[in-house]
Amino acid sequence: MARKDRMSGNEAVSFAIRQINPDVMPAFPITPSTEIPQMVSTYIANGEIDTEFVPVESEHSAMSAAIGSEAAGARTLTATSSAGLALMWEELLLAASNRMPIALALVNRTLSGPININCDHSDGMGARDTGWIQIYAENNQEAYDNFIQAYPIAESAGVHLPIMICQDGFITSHAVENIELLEDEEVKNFVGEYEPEEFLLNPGKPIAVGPYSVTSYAMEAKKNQEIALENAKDAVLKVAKEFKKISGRSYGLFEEYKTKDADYIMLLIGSAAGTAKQAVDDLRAKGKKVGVIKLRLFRPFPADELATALKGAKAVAIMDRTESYNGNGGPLGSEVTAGLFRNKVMIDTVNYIYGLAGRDFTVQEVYDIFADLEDHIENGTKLEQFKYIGLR
Amino acid sequence: MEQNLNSLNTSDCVNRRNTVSSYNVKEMMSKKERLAPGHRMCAGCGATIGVRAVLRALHEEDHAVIANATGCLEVSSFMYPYSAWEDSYIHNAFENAGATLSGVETAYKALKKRGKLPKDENFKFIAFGGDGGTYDIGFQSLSGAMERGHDMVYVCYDNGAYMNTGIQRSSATPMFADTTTTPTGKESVGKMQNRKDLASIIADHDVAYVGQSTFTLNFNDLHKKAEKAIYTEGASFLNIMTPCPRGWRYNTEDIMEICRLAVETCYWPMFEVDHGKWNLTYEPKKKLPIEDFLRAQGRFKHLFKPGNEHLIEEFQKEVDRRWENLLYKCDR
Amino acid sequence: MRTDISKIDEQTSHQDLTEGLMLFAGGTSKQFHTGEWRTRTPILDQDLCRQCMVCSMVCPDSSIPLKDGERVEFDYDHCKGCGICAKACPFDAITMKEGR
Amino acid sequence: MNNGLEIRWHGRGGQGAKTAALLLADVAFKTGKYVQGFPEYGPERMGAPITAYNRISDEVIRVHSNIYTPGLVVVVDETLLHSVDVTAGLKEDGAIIVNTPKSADEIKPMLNGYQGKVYTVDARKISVQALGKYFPNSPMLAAAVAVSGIMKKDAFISEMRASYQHKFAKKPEVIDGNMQALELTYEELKDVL
Repeated sequence: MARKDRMSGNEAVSFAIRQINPDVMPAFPITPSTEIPQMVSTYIANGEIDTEFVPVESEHSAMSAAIGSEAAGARTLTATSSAGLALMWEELLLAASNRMPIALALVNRTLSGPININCDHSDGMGARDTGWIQIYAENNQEAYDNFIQAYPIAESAGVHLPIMICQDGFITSHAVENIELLEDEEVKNFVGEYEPEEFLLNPGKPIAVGPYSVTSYAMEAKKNQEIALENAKDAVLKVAKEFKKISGRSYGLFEEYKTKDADYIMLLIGSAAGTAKQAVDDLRAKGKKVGVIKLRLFRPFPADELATALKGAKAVAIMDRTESYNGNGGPLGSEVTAGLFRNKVMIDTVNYIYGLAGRDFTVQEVYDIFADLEDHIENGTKLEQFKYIGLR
Repeated sequence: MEQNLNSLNTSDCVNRRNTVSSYNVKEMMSKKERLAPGHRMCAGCGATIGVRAVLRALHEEDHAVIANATGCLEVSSFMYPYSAWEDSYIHNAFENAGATLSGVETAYKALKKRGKLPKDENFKFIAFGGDGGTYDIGFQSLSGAMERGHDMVYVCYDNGAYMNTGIQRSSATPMFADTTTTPTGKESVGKMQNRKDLASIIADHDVAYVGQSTFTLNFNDLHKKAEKAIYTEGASFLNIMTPCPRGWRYNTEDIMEICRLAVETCYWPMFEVDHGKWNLTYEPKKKLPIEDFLRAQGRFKHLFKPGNEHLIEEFQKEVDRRWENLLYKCDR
Repeated sequence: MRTDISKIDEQTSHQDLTEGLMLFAGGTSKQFHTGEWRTRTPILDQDLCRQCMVCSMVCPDSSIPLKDGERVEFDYDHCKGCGICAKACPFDAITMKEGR
Repeated sequence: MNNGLEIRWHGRGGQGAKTAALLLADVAFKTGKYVQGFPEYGPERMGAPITAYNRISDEVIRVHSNIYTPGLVVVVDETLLHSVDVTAGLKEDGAIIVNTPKSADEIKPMLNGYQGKVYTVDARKISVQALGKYFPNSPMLAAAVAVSGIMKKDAFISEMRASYQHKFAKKPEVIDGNMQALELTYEELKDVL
């Protein structure tokens, strides 16, 4: 039975880790994810779990040790943020190409410079092409629920890929909010035992991991990895279905909020989705046909599904909480518009950059964006297709 | 001291025969080969001679997981789908063999503790890295793994330059060596700096065991150190000089002579640090001049041009200084 | 799911490669014959050989196998002809011959 | 946010304003409310001005932005009145609580013309009397609960006793002092509420 509680996003993820009791956790502290290894260490110190914690000397070593541990046959996780994820970059690629279902709790924080500890998605988005499954959370509840679903997704047959469970630094990681927790036993049964078929520590059955590959094999290996990532989409849905049975909470590739008859839709990721939903309620009360789509699964990217969901709208605001430095918009903007074009859904889009390095994103700004879209469609006001909001 | 058992004198057959039989070479060589033939290392490579010697120290009933830093050894020994390793093997990247293997070792602890592995099957953990992956780019990861005290052995096969990428200098490259990033020329006499003494640095991590060795004709010194390193609980480090005929520019068949000269000139001292206690494991009866070691290799050819005598003197001074320092540490 | 590398070559389609290019087997390099590289060949004089095993120890290519405690013929499928064994042999029992 | 209360805390790093905000979220949660408690994060160290927030509501809280139009402001350190615009956006039908030995009438002129209710609590006096040391957050927490009326005094006191018993399991001597600080705060505010 569900248990009502209140905790921060970091506490929630740590609590999920406690319930899963993974085999090994190598980690290096970095704000704002530091609390996770601290809390896990405390659980271990108190004898509540018997995970082996490896206090590595850098994030690069954290992911390196995680790959070693996972290849050895142990269920492994780590946690990081920002520069920590950037330092792991090489190893992120290897975790994926070696097909290691490692879980990573990413607490999103902007990348330097300037150095800043607050939230945006530049870390996670910077790692978007490393071959990891990426799932983003709106609040502590989703961070918790997503983490519980992480291993069942990553370890699925046909997937075997690492998974990043992301939440917004400080905004959810350090905010205490209400949450419903599952019982330990429910989580344990849901996640199950990890029983890899082949692993380094299988006596008499040696394996070799991480070859040098000549061109003749490398391209084929990359294609196989791509197929595995595509398979993750089904795994995400399948696991969500099972998860609903124990939690009553539904998850998909993305959440559609009042979009059915919406003329204007805001598409975004993470904690700002809650703010946008509040604004949508306020605007609906005034008769505005507006809605929100909150993307949950960013990798693999559900381009076709999003195009279908957006088809009926007159205009869409695509919200990126990171700058891509490509002169052409943010990553979400690029991918959504590519998906719309390929599906021949020719609706107006505006790609907004918001909330960089912790810049607050408010209900008022959501009102303003919807007003801009409406003005553009109704009155033909010209609107830049790529712009910043909340900028002085 | 074991120098009597461990003679390096290649001209004395009788002595050699005695030496060889003293640690039951036949038994040693009859063990199952753990590094299969068919790898793509250069003909005459020192690295695989070293790997074979280390793996022979594994007890036959024990399993092993080998980790490998990117380098010659890695790209040549596991080229898909050909692996030369009879044991489980993991290559991750260039700079992180220490961290990778510490993850494997921790997994072993975790899985054993949880009863997920058979009780009576034992695994040992050995990392191999070249001097690039060990002294330089992998130094942090190595230092971390050593400091945390994982029950593993990190073996550096030290051939004194980045051979895999084409003989660039490393911090293990000896002074004055001609490499592709310290080329000799009108304004250059090769590498300007002395080599880093990594074995001492790791010893100062206060690890369980550190051994420095190379190839002697009977491999007794290396064998004993490898066995101690593998079977001493905690973190251990072996630094093995493994000459590279291509980078050092000598004929492949001369490797054993090169090693002998390295040891007899005290360029490559043989020592161990066993739980903090420094032991000299071999002392030349008569220390040979460093030029004997240098002359044998093309990378030092420029030192023998007229007018460069002072460079050899300088090299000798450095060798002497380090040797005296080592004798002091070993309480000699 | 052990890997049979005889079923993998540079024509194999992607579906038939191993996951993550892992190899579920050990010592498969034996199936790659580096003896092809050899331009000089070691020859053993059985009469001079005292079975000291030095040659086997110094071989970088694991190409001097033992059987019943005695060294047997060179593994010419893999020997690259470096000549280390010939030079190291205390009894001059190995000579290098030009060619393969 | 409908039918909810938004609170902004002003304090200095190390004074416990963040802890007070989290404790308030805790207390409100116990009454069955939906809550949020979060600090505004920066690299600030001890002594620097910091801000923390609470949202308390009967409905699910989804907004994840800072609070710009609070119904209640709590100032944990009077000296902040000189440097921080503590009443910025504060609703005129709301209230502000300031930790100071001064009276509300003395504080009012320092609040940029704020016309809403002003309460003062001498948390230093209360804390020293109850705990022998200056920890302003228990008195300020009690004041926030009392002024906001988010829960009845009796329920609050019993919740806090349980909470302190849990938190100070290893330092039971602190529990009574903290409990006394809560009582004294209610006492001090009795006549103005």
